This record gives sequence, structure tokens and C-alpha cells, in this order.
Amino acid sequence: MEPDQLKNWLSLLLTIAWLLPLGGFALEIFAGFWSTRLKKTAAYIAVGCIGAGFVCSLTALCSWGMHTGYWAEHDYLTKFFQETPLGGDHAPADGHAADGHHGSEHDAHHDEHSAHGAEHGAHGHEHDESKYPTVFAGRYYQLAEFGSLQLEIGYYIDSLTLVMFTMVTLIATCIHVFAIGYMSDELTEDYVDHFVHVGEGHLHRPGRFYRFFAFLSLFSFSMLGLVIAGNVFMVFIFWELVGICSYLLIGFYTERKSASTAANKAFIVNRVGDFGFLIGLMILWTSFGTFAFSEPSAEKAAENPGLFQMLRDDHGQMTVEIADDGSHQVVLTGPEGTHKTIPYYLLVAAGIGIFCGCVGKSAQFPLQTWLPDAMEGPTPVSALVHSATMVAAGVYLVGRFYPMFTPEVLVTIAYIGAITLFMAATIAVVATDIKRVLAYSTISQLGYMMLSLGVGGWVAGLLHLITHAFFKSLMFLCSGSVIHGCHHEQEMPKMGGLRKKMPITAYTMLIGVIAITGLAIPGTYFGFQFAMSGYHSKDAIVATSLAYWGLNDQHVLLFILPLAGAGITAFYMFRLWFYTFAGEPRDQHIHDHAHESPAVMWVPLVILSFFAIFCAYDGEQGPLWGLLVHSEPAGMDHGFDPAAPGQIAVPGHHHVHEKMSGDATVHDVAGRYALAVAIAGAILAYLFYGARLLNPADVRRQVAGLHEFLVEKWRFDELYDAMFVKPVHVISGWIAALDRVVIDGFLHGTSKAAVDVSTWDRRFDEQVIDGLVNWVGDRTFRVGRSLRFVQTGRLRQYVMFIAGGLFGVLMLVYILTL
Amino acid sequence: MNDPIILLSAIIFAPAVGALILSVFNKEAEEGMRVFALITTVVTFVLTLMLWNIFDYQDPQMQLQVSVPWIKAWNINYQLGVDGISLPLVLLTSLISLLAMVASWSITKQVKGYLILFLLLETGMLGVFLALDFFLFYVFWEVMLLPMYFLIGIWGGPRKEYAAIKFFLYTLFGGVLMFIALLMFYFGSAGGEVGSTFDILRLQKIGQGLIPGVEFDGMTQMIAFWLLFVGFAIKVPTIPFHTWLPDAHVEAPTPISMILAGVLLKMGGYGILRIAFPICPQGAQAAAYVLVLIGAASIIYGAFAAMAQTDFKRLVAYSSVSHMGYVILGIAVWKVSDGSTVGSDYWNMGMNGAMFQMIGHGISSAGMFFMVGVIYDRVHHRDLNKFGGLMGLMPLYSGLAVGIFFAGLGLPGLCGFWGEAFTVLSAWNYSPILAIIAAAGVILTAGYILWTIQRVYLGPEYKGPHPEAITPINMREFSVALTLLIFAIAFGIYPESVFGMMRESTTLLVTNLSNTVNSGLEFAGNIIQ
Amino acid sequence: MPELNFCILIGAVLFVSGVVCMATKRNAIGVLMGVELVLNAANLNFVAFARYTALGLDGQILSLFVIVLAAAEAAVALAIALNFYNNHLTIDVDRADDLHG
Amino acid sequence: MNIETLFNYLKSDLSTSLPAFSPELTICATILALLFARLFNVDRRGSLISPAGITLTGIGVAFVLSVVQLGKFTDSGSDQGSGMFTGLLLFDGFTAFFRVFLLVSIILIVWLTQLSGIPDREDGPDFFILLLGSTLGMMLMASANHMLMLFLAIEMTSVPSYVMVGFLKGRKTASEAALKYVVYGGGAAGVMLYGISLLAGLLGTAHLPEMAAQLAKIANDPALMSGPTLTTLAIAVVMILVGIAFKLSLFPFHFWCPDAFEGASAEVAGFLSVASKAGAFALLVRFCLAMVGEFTEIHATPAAMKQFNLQIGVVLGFVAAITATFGNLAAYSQTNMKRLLAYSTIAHAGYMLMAVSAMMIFLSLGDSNGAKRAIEGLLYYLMVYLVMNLGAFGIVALIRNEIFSEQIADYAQLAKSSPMLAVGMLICLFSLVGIPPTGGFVGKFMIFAAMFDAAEYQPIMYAVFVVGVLNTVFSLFYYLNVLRVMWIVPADESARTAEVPLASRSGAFVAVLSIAVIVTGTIFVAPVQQIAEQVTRLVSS
Repeated sequence: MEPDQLKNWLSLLLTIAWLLPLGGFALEIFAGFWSTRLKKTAAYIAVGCIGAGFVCSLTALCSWGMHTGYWAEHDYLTKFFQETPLGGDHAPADGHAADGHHGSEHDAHHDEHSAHGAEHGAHGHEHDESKYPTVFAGRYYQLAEFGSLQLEIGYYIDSLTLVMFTMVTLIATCIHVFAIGYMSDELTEDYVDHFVHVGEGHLHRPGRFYRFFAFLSLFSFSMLGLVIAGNVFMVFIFWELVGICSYLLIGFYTERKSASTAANKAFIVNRVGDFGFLIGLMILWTSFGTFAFSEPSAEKAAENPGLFQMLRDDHGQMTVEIADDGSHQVVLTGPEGTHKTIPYYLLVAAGIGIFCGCVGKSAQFPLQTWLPDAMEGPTPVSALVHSATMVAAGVYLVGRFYPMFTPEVLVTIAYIGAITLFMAATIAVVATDIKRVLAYSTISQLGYMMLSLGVGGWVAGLLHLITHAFFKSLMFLCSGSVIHGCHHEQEMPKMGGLRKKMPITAYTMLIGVIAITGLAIPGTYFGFQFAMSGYHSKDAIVATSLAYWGLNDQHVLLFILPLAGAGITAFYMFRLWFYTFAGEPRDQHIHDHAHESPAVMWVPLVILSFFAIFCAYDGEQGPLWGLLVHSEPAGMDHGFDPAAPGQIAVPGHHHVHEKMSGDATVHDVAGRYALAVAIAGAILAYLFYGARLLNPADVRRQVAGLHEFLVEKWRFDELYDAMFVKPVHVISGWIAALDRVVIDGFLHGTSKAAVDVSTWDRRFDEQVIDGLVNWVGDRTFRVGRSLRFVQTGRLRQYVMFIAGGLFGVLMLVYILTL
Repeated sequence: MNDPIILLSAIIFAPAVGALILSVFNKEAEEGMRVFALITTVVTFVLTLMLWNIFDYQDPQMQLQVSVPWIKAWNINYQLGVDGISLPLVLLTSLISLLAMVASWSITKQVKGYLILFLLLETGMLGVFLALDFFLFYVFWEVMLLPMYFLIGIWGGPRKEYAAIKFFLYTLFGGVLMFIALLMFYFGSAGGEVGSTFDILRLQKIGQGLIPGVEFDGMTQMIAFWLLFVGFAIKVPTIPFHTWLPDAHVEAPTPISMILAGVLLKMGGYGILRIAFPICPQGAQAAAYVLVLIGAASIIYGAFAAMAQTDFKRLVAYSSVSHMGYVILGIAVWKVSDGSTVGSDYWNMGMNGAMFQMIGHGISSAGMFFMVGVIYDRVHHRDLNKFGGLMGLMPLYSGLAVGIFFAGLGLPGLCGFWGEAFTVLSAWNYSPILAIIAAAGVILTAGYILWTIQRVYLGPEYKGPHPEAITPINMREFSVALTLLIFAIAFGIYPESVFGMMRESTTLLVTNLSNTVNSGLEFAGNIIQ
Repeated sequence: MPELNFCILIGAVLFVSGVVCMATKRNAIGVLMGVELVLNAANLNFVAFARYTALGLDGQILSLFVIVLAAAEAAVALAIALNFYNNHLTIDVDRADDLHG
Repeated sequence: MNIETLFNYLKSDLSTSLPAFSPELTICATILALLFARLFNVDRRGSLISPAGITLTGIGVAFVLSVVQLGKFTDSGSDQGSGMFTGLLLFDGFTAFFRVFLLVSIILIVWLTQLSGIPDREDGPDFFILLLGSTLGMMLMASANHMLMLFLAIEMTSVPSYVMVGFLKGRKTASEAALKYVVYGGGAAGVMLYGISLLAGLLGTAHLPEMAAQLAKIANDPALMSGPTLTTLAIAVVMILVGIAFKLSLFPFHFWCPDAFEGASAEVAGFLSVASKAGAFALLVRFCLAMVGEFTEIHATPAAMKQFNLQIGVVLGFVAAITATFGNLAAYSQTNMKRLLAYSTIAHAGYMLMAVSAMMIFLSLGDSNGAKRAIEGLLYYLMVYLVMNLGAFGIVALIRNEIFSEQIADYAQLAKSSPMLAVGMLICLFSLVGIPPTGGFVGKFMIFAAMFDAAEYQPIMYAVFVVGVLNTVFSLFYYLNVLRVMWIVPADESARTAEVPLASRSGAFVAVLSIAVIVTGTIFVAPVQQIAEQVTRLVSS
């Protein structure tokens, strides 16, 4: 296939995948108003659309791989069957980890093409371009054009887009299928909502099965639009659209006050982030005059360069000058090689602004509060929107927009990520609602991704995005299955021992838990590394942050916090699993009525758990990593030296693979730490909640008992309780309180202030402005009325007025003559 | 029909002729009169579509110009024409009028008078958008006062008299200011071979210094600009001239609210674009900062005020204040530095955004008012705290309403988004601070719209009076709402459909005005110093 | 021309007297007499000017006309006063206060 | 000069004067005919000849004659005016125009009285005699060229109108109004006459053109143009203006107006407010032009004279502004419709006076084109004012005949029972406010435009202009209030309703005037304006 043909083919496939759910949405909405509200037609349409989308996406991915020669270069399949013993520490020292064994070959290509003076885009993969382009951009239609400024709906397809498409459609398909089962109780004309009390009983309403699927389809469309977007403005558009879909889905149970409030909160908090986003866009638009990411075609790029091309050269470097007044200026390369400069701080501000949007969307500190509340939505929504896809959009955007971020912005991102991941993890420890634990966990994991991107682990962060999507959606679906099985009971203290009642759910959940905690068996056996996807991604993140610390001494927290977070994660995730599935039932009634979910619900679980295990197969040598590296921004492989004005270095791949102590590379060291911490956490959880050996309550009960001293374990228990559990509880309590009181308080305060201001505003309006107008009117009226009294009706007075008037006019003449 | 004078005159006077014919109808034949009036608006709409059909998108100049002497002694002509700035508004007017007429079926009191006034109003609105003679423009502008006064005053709510007179006074006051400017231009344009004139196009040229021997000096332009601006700002309305709007809206019957929000407010923006800026570029330039400030302040102020309302219609009215703030903001972002325009493309974008906002707001606000009207017709109250649960009771209506409210919220993919986004994006070039203030509007807008949706449509049950009266919407209401929603979506998805129409004209306008400053004319700013 | 000044002075006094009379008399007839005084003040002026200035014959004719006009006006005014009396049973102008404001 | 020369002198232009004077003579003949009709009892019930018929016939003949005369003037274009009766009267286009104008208004009044039946058959001849006599005076006002004629005309107008105001016998208010009017009018006339005597004495002549020449001569002499002479001049001119101001009901000489209007019947009030005002404006313009002197001599006018004229213009402007504001504000709280319209009349006199003020300013600065525009505006406004104000008064009369009340509050919901009258009232009142597309707007536009233009020479006039324009907004309140009552305010159950259908004689009257108001604001602006323009050209030539 010619490049143009491939471009058309890919864009066609992805467009179909993108638009199918939209068509589905329209059909389903109308279907609901026709006669099929009690049938599953809507669900089948939705599943059909998204499923077809998945097929298209996968086809696109494969086509891309085949026709760009990517598969040929990275023959993963062969490699898999060769069973080459591989460790985690083989990365070539030249930093091209992704290229694996073909690195040297690649470099040869690279050099050759460089010698021919081929044009380079902003992305690292551009060295393939002269051979066969791997990035495709184009436009669907123009939104508007103002002189030299153009805005369009377009697409930008690289391996990241394709991977995201495949991931989103795959997960969405699974969740759609799952939802057929989960939402089936809506298939009635008389749905009883036990959470809403009306008058004397519960609310009865017609079921809204079709509407749920319509919203899901609309969401899928929006999310895919966000991914395929060819420019950041289009991202913003779909950013808002996913927001509104999220609003609709969270508030799906419109009758529940809590649901609609949570939906409002989600949208408004997101809008706060979008406010920053908008400011970022304003700066970029005004400074750069374009929103396009990057223009792959060299000829077109010369005319209309994208943002990345304007800011950075082929090697990912930007030019910073110091102006006469000592301020830093960034030199931009405009169309036809023209140059202009903008202040450096503007670029930083733009980056922070865009990141604000990501903070909102990805529920990062300090805007994380909406996500736990968003669990008001049906569980499939939580799985799809609030764990796998939409909340990851923030991370995706940071990744996509990476070249625009200066190191100062990146370090901000990293800190936000670090704070978020730690805070959310500690909160998750004390949560008892199963979905809330997962929600906090999601926030925490998103924090990891942000951190990773912030410290330069571009691939690691996005890899974690993918892996997390799989295992987190898996876990959400499992929790959904539990909730479904336990008749909408979400409190873990009422569960326990469900493993026997719902084995498939339990064990798929366990897979998810292991995946997220990053447990693995070190080393390779039989050519396999016994590690699930989460291990690889989290490993890479921690490794990068360690490397970052190595380059920037002061940023030690950026390593400590994720490391600690890994342990806490393990603790609370296993706590969740043990709480729910292990041991004896705590509430016999619930346990008795619990049942395994039907196949339509557990089959997706199995599929997802497969991907939760294997999607990041082989870590840094694996296909997913390779695909992502292919889209990595230029210069990331080498890292960035400290540069003005922040003097912050960003590690490249080789930094991660440098020797640190002995033979162990940075990566190895970090991996060991992380694994150790995770295992510790897991064990701790087991001791508390699995084996229930260390029950703080028991300990307390037996403090006065004589046997206390005999059972040394319990002292440990108490010690642990005092040393770890309690402080963790307390701290997380504090942080939860901080969250609740300070940040929520701040938000409430703000909204209250807003209400106050608006009341005041209204009063101002009614009293001052209207008052003024009314006052003037009133005055005039009064003057008019008082003039009435001049007309006394007395004739003699009138005559007097003739004389008076004469005199008055004469005076007027006199005055005017003066 | 392709003769411009016939077509344009037909568009303007078709409703008036309809009104004349209606006056001989029997008072009792209400249904017949309604149908006849509807046919009149449909005919007008079709005529505007014909106009659209022969309009050349590529020609930035005034098209289909006609000029017939009216009062020769004063050089007043019956001069009409259409360009990319007026055409979208003409189409909007005839469309909204048509829909409002369909919505007028709920009017049962003195139907004949209502329909006649309604049609006269439409004539006035179309005349304003098509007139190219300032005198004629002024005549049409004022002509609308009478029908509007009675439409609010007779068919309005409890405080209709207050609202009607307030509306009348404000607008008349604005008209008086405009009148002064009109005279200033007329006498200032003496000289040259034509002599004093009301020809807007010629006045524009004079104002832009393109006619040798005649010019409006900086001081004249500043004074005239402010007179015009206040006159138009009252109509827009911006703070602090906005307080007539909530009252007028609250009291006006639903179809009139639709017209008021959908079309009348746009005339203010149109006046600024057609008259104030092009004729007084120097005055406009000197005033730009204040204008942008007013725009940004209106956005925030209107949003806050909306949030505090408990009356559904009043809330929507204040949202209009907020939304129209974007129009002023977008129009005024004319940055000049060292005597030349900086980033005229951004200004162009702001202008286009403002124009789009007018169209988009025309659709969305008309829709919002209609939606309020639909529920008001049933339960006869508008207290936001006494709604709830409508989603369950009237699912179709609620679905459409939520869609239209989302358009008002500025959701991408719906018509409210582009205007807001583009004006705000263009504002940074002018003033980052004000741009940020304006952008903050997105949060507040989301706040009050979502809160409203929650209070009205969501929730378990309806809490207010007359629950028994809540019936699903009928076909007529459905068709109006659906039409508006379809337009909201269409404009939202393919904004180029509107931008394409007006691009050439706005670009020309921006270029001309930029050149005015660039060409080193005496800069009004000098006078201030 | 001291004579002229003298005449004019008398005219002025008459004028002022007439105005004062109009403004102070409560009796309608009295008021009308005030009017006559004012008119005659002007007449005196005319005659004086006719005698002493270039106004000449014009002034005398003017005064003749004014005398006739004054008579006509007085006739009408008296008729109206009579009518007023018929309706109010008084000719006190202060009682004419139904119309005001 | 002996009698014979004088007689010959008279005879010399009698042959030209009498044809030129034919409309007035016709009116005189009509008056005589009416008197004879009374004498011979032909007006009694059952007779074929009604007083109104006689009146209308007479007016009709006079009207045709006037139109022919006006036509001659306009056709020939630059026809020089000629004196009548040895120059006591002036016969020019201006005169001809006002004759036509006054005759039209009197035709409308007679029509209205026939509809409303104010003069019954019993006293019909009396009423029409008074009406015609008053009209005769107004026609003389328009052609007066001599101080004598000026005063005579004013008195001729006033005296019958005093009677007309008190025409409704047996009504307390009517007699009171008449008394007030006559006393006030007499006082004002006295003041004016005194002023005339001073001016005539000062200038040594009472013939307006000669006065202008004398004035210029004095003004050329710096020694004379100072001190007592100037003061006397000022006092004299102001006193004369007071007389005119009384007729125009300008502040502060307006006091008679509300009382007289309220006491009189609506028909008479309408007559006073329209025709009498038009005549007075004609007189004022004549007088002012005389003060300035011939247009052609403007450039030779001495500076002091210019200054004096400018001063008159400014004073008139201030008076105009105050009058308009006062009239509008005082109208706010009126409850009687006639009284409200009286204040409205006062306010409109203020607007119209602005045109005269502008004219004076233009003339003092030698801008004859500007002056023409100002007069043109005045004439246009007068024409529109005729229809809109008469329309309003007519409707008041018609409503009174139906509901026996002139209180605004009793008009509630007339729009429902009698939409015809309500729509007519609406159009007339909107025109009075000056809102397009009515003639009132165009008229206001022309006057304000002239004022604005004049302000360029005399910046202080901007204040007058702005006050005038703002008054439009002020005036809105009370006009709208009437409409509000008619259209919006709900009626009492007990309220009497008026039912005047369109297809009736009254309906036709209202329709004609309403349509006239509309067309003078839309399609007939140009023709009407051309009439005004041509007349202006005649007056200035």
C-alpha cells in the first residue's frame, strides 16, 4: 500500500470505529421512544457498534504494523516462540530500549536518512519517515478560518492513537457486554428504585435500559473522538463531550439526589480544570496561531507547522534566548522558517493551563474529589468512564501534548502526581465501600501515570495507562458482579467469603489485584517472566522516578512517595480482596443470597483478566512497550540536560538503564524496592484481613487478658497496629478530613461564596441599578407632580405670572448678554 | 423575484402586508387567523431562503443593493442590501419568527391584535437587518417599540405594565442617543460630491478616512461612538444597561420572549458591527478596552446573577446577559500598538465568534425560553424550587430541554460553544486578564445551568402546584423544540455553515478598520492625552 | 425731548398701575379695568410718539384702532363675566378655582 | 398728505389687493351669510340649509381660492411677495400656505363638530361665526406686515376664541375657563401692545420692513446701539414676544392653556391648539424675519445687529427647552385627558419654537440655507401636528360622546369595545411622542436636525438640543399611560363602553387622520416635505 492509501485506509477504519457508536447512540435513543424499551435491542446495537469499532481498530493497528514494516522489524511472534531467555536487564546501553535487538539496525537507518537530510518531525519515530511514514494526519472538515488562523476537525494517527483505540474499544466492548447483564433489571415498566423514597414507599418508574446504552455509546464516540483528535482544540471539544457523557452517566439515576449532585459536581469540578485548559489554549492560540499537534508531511509542515514543530527541532530541543531585559524567550519556528519569540513564562503558563484540564479530568490533587462521588453511577460506568478511559484522558493528553511542556511544567506534573498517588492510596486504606476503594485506587494509579510523565517516563506512564485500564476495569466489573450478586450491597464489612459463592468473580478479581499491586516472581522461568501487566508498568515508573532523583537531587520525594504508594496499594488492594472474598461471611443474609453472575457478565471478566495479565507482556521488550516507544516524542530517549531557567534535567532511557550499584541498573534497583514494598503490603493485608490473624479489635478485647503475653503474635499485632495501622488510619483519616473539610470545604465555600456573591449581585441589580433607574423615574414623576401645584387655578396669580415671566425673560436676556 | 428591490422589500413587508390583511379578519376566526399568520411567517422564511440562495458567499461587499430616493431633500434613501453580517441574522429572524408563531398557539387572548402586532414586529426586525440607510435603520429600529410594548403589556404576566414601560423607556432612551449620533454623522458628512448623507456605506468610508475632503475627526468619532454604543448596549444588553431585560423577559409571553432573546438582542450587536465600529473606528479603538471590560464583566455578572435567581425565566434572562457579554467581548478585541493593529486575525476571529454567538444564542435562548414556556403553560409557575422530577413525567420534553440547555451551557457540538470559545480565545491577544475573567464564565455557566437542570428536571418527584396538569408535550411544541435542537446541533457540529456565510464580510470589515488605524489617521487616543 | 419723556413716564405709570390692578383686584370688573389701563398706557405712548417722533400718523391710527379693539374686547369680557356670574353667582375671580393642577 | 392722495394711494393697489385678499373676503362673506341665516331663520330645524353647510361652502370656496393662489406661487417658484392694502399685509407664498393650512384645519374642525354635535342647530351659526372670525384673525396673522395688523390679528383671533371657550353655556368650568382666558389674554395683549408702542416709538415706524431698516440703521450707529436704546429695544421686543408667547402658550405664559382647554369642549381645544398655534407661529416667524431684515441684506447686517438676533435666537431656544420640559413634566400626573393634551400642546409649542430659535441663529450668522431648513422643519411639524393633535382631540370628543367622560381612568379597555378609536389614539399619541413610522417622528427629526445644526454655531444650543431630545423620552410616560389604560388596564364592570365602528362617519374621520399621520411618516414624507420646502423658498425669496 502506498502511504496515501494507508493513510486513507487507517483514517477510514478509525473513523468508522469512531462514528459507529454515534450512530448507535442515535438509533438507541430513538429505539427507546419506539417500541423496544423492554427489549435488549438497544444493548445489541451498542455492543454491535462498539464491537465493530474494536474490529476496525484492531484491523487498523495490524494494517499499520504490516504496512509500515513495524511488525517486520519487531518480530515479537517469532521472538515469543524462540523462547529466548530474557531478563529484565538487557536493554541496550544506547538508550534505544524499545528497538531491542534491532536497535543498531535502526540507528543505521537513522544515520542514513539523517545524512540525506530528511525532514524530521517532533516525534522520535520520525526516523522511519523517509522509508515509510508511520504518522498520519489529516482533516475531516474545517470548523472555521480567520485569515491565517485555521481550525478544523482532523485526525492524528500514530501508534499511540492506534493502541488507545484498540484498548478503548476492547474494554468498552467488554463493559457493554457486561452491562447487558448488569443493567437487565432496568428491563421493566416498573423499576423500583430502593434508594429513593417517595411518600410512603420507594420510587417506581419505567426502566431505562436503552437510555443507558445510548449514553454509553455516546460516551464511546466522545472518547474515541478525543483520542483521534488532530489538534488540541478538538481534544478540548471532545474533552467537554466526555465530560457531559460522564455527567449523564453519573446522574443516570436521575431521581437520586446524590446521583444528580455527584454528576453536577463532576462536571463543575471538571470545568474548573477546563478553565485552566482554556487559558492554556488561549496562550497557545495567541502565541502559536495553530492548534495542530504536528504535521507529518514535510512539505505541509513547512507551510503550516504544528505546535510541536514550531517549538522544538528534530531532536526535541527548544531554543531559549535571554532577552535584553534578562527574561527568557522561546524561539518559535513559524511557517516558511520564520521565527518569532514568546516569553518563556507564557509557555510555562500554557503548559500549566493545559495540565489544569488534565488535573480535573484525571482527578488529580487538588481536584480529585469528584471521582469518588462519581461512583454514584452504575458500576459499568465506573468501569468504563471513571477508571479505564475518560479519567485516563488527562494522562493521555499530557502524553500527547508532551513536547509542549517545559521541564518546569513537568516537575509540577510530577509533584501533583506524587501527592495524588500517595494521598489517594492512604485514603483507600480506610474506605469500606468497595467501589470507593477502587475509586481511590484509580486516583492513585492516575497519580502514578502523571508522576511518570512528569519525571520523563513517557512510555512508562502511558504503558501504565493501558495496563491500568485493563486491570482496573476488570476490578470494577468484578465489584459490579459482586454488587449485582449481593443485591446492591457495596459495603465490604458486610461481605466476606464470597469466593465460594462467586468463584469466577473472585479469581478474576484476584488477577486484577495482583496486577495492580505489581506482584511478580523475579527472574525468568521457561522463557516466561511470571509477572502481570501491572508489574511492568509500575516497575518502569518507579525506575524512572529513581533515575529522575538521580539527576535532580532535591526531588527525592518523587521517588519516595511512589515507592511508599506501591506498598499501600498492595495493602489496600489485598485488603479489599480478602475482605470481600476470603474468610467467613460477615453477613450471613447477604451471603446466603449471593450468587455468581451469569455468563454475559463473567465472560468479559475472563477476557479482561487475560489482558490484565498479558497486555504488557515482556515489559520493555514487549510489543506494547515497543508500540508506545514508537510514538515517543523526539529527544526523550536521550533525556534533556538541565536548561534555563528551571535547571531541571529529564532522564532519558539510558539513565534508567545505567548501572547503579554493582551490576544492578537503576531499573533493577527500583524494581526490587517496589516489589519488596508491594509484597510487604500484600502480606500485611493478608495478615489483617485474609488470615484475620491480626485483628485490632481482638487485640483490644484481650488487652487485659492474661494470655496476652503468651500469644506474642498479638503483641506484634498491637505493635503493628500502633506503629502502622493506626498512624496510617489516622493520617489517612486526616487526609480524608483534609479532603473533606479543607478541599471540599474550600469548594463548598467557593460555591457558597459564589451564591453569596450572586445574591449580592442580584440585590445590587435590583436595588442599585434598578433603583437608580426607578429613582430617576420617580424623581421626574415627582417633579412633574409638583409642577402641578404651580398651576394653582388662581387667576390673579396667573396675571402676576405674566409680569413675573416678563421680568424673568428679561433677566434671561440680561444674563445671556453678559 | 430575483430583482433585489422586489425580493428585499417583499421580505421586509410581507409580514406587514399579512398584518394588514389580518386586520380585516373576523375577530372570532381565531384558528383561521393563526394559520394565516403562520403562513405569512412561512412565506417570509421562504423568501429569506431565496435570498440566501442567491447570496454569493465569496463576495465580501454589500450585495443586492437597492436604493430608491425617499426624502430627496435630506438625501434619505430607501436603501437596502445584505452582506455576510446581516444575512445570517435575517435568516435567524425569519426562522425564530416562524417558530415563535408556532409557539403562539398558546395565546388565546385577543388573538387578532396579537398576531397583527407580532407580524409588525417581524417587519421591524427584518428592516433593521436589511436597511443600509441610517435613517431607515433608525425608523425600523423604533418601529419595533410599539408592537413590543403592547405584546409585553397586554399579553404579559402580572407585572407586565412595569416591564413594558421599562423596556420602552430604555430602548427609547437608547434610540435618542443613537438619534444624536445620526445627526452628527449627517451634518459631519457634508462636503465631497455627495453632500450630507445617511448612507451607511458612505458614512463608513468617511469614518475610515477613505473619502478625500470629508472626515469625522477623532473627537466626533469618540462622542458618536459612545452615543451609539450606549444606544446599542441597551439593546444587547450589557451591564449596566441590562435591568430591563429580566423584567421584560419574565413578563413577556413565551413567543415574545423567544423573539426578544432570539432576535431583538442581536440587533444591538448588529448595530455595533454595522454602524458603531465601521463609522467610528477611532472612537471604537479608543473605547476598546472599556468595551472588552464591559463584555467580560457582563459575562461574569450575568452568570452570578443567574445563579441567584429562583424564577426560571429570570434565570434564563440573566443567562442572556451573560451570553451576550461574549458578543461585546468578541467585537471589541481590537488591539492596537504603536499605531497599528496587532493580530488582526485574532480580532477577526473575535468578530466572527461574536457573530456566531449571536446566531447560536438566538437558537439556544429562544429554545430555553420556549422550554420554560412549555412547562409554564402547564403548571403556571416558574419557581425553580418547586419543580423537579420532570424527567420522569415528561421524558421527551425533558430530553429536548436538557439538550437545549446544554447548548446554552456552551457544550461543544452544540451551537453555544463556538461563540464563547472563539471570542474568549481571541481575547487573550487583547488582554490576558480580561480573557481570563471571561473564561471564568465557563465555570459559572456550568454551575447555574446544571443546578437548574437538577432542580427542574431531575429528582424523584414534582414538588410544585398543579401536578395533575403535567402532560407530555404535544406535537406542536415538540416540532418547535426539535427544530431548535436540530439547528443547535447542526451549527454545533458544522459551524462553518455560519462562518462561511459571514467570513468574507467580517474579514473585509476587520481589514478596513485595521487600515484606518494603520494608515496613520489622527488617532483618537491622542485627543485623550 | 422732555415732553416725550414725560408722556412716556405717564404711560409707564399707567402700565404698571394696570398690571397691579389686574393682579390684585378680586372683582372681575376691576381686573378688566386693569386691562383697560394697560391698553391705554400703550395708547398714550402711541399718541406721544406720533407727536414727537417719526411715527407720525401711524401712531394716531394705531391708538384709534386700539380704542375700538379695547371696546370690543371689553364687550366680550363683560359678557363672559356675566356668564361667570350666572354660573357662580359672584364675580370674585378667586372663586374661579375649579380648574387647576 | 391730504385725504385725496391717501385715497388715491389706497385705490392704486386696491385692484391687486382685493383678489389677493379674496379668501379672507370669502370668509367674511360666509360670516355675513351666517348672520343673515340666523336673521332669516333659515337655520331652523327642517330647513335645507344648515349652518354647517353654509360654513363648509364658504370655507370650501376660500380653500379653493387659497389653493389656486398657493399653486401660482409654487408654480412660478420665485414669486416675489407683494404688499396688500398699502403694505399693511403681505401677500406671498407664506401667506398662501398658511391660508390653506388654516382652512384645512377649520374644515377638519367643522367636520368634527358635525360628528360630535357640539354646536347644536340652535346655536350653530354663532359657533361657526366665532370659528370663522377667529380663523380670519389667524389668516391675518400669517400675512401681517404692520404692527397694527399684527395686534389686530391677534385680537381678532383671541376675542372669538374667548367666547368659544365659554361656549358651553351653563357649565361652571366653561365660564371659569373663559374668564381666565379673557383676563389672561387681555393682560398679555396689553403687555404686547405696550411693547409695540415702545418699539414703534423707538424706530419711528410700525411697518415691519421699515422697522427692520431702521433697526439696521440704529445698529450701525454704535452710539445709539448702546445703553438705554438697547435696553428699550430689548424690553420692547420681549414684550411683543410675550404677546406671541401667550398665543403659543409658552412657559411662563402658558397658564391659561390647561384651564382653558379643560373648560372648553375638546373641539374648541383642538382648534385652539392647532390652528391658533399655527397662526401664532406664522406671526412669530414674520416678526423674527422682520427683526432680521431682508434675507438679501444679511451680509450687510452690522455685527451688533447680528448679535442682537443671535441673542433672540438663544433666548427663544431656552424658552423652548424650558417649555418643552415643563409641559412634559407637568403632564405626568394629569387625570383629565384634555388637560393632558393641553400640557402636551405646551410641550409641542416648545419643540416647534426650537425651529424658530434655530432659524434666528442661522439668520444671525447669515446661513440662509440653515434658516430655510429650520422653517421647513417648522412647517412640516405644523402640518403633522395638525393631523395628529386634531386626531387626538377628535378622538377625545368622540369618546366623550360615548362615555360622557374625559377622565383618563374611564378610558379603560376602550381598545376592546372600540378598537377603531383606540388604534387611532395609539397612532396619534405615538406620533406625538415622535416614534417612527409616524409623521411626528419626521417632524421632530427635522426640527432637531435644524437645532443640532444650529448648535454648531452656538454650542450652548447643544444643551437645548439635548433637552429637547430627552424630552421625547420624558413625554413617553404620560402618553403611554393613556394607551396603557386604553389597552392594558382592566375595566370596571360598571364602566361604560364606547362603540364606534370603523364603518361610520366618526370612523372615517379617525381613519383619515390616522392614515394621514402614518403616511406623513412613511411614503408621503417627500411630498409633504416638498411643500414645506417650496413655501420656505417663497418666504425667503
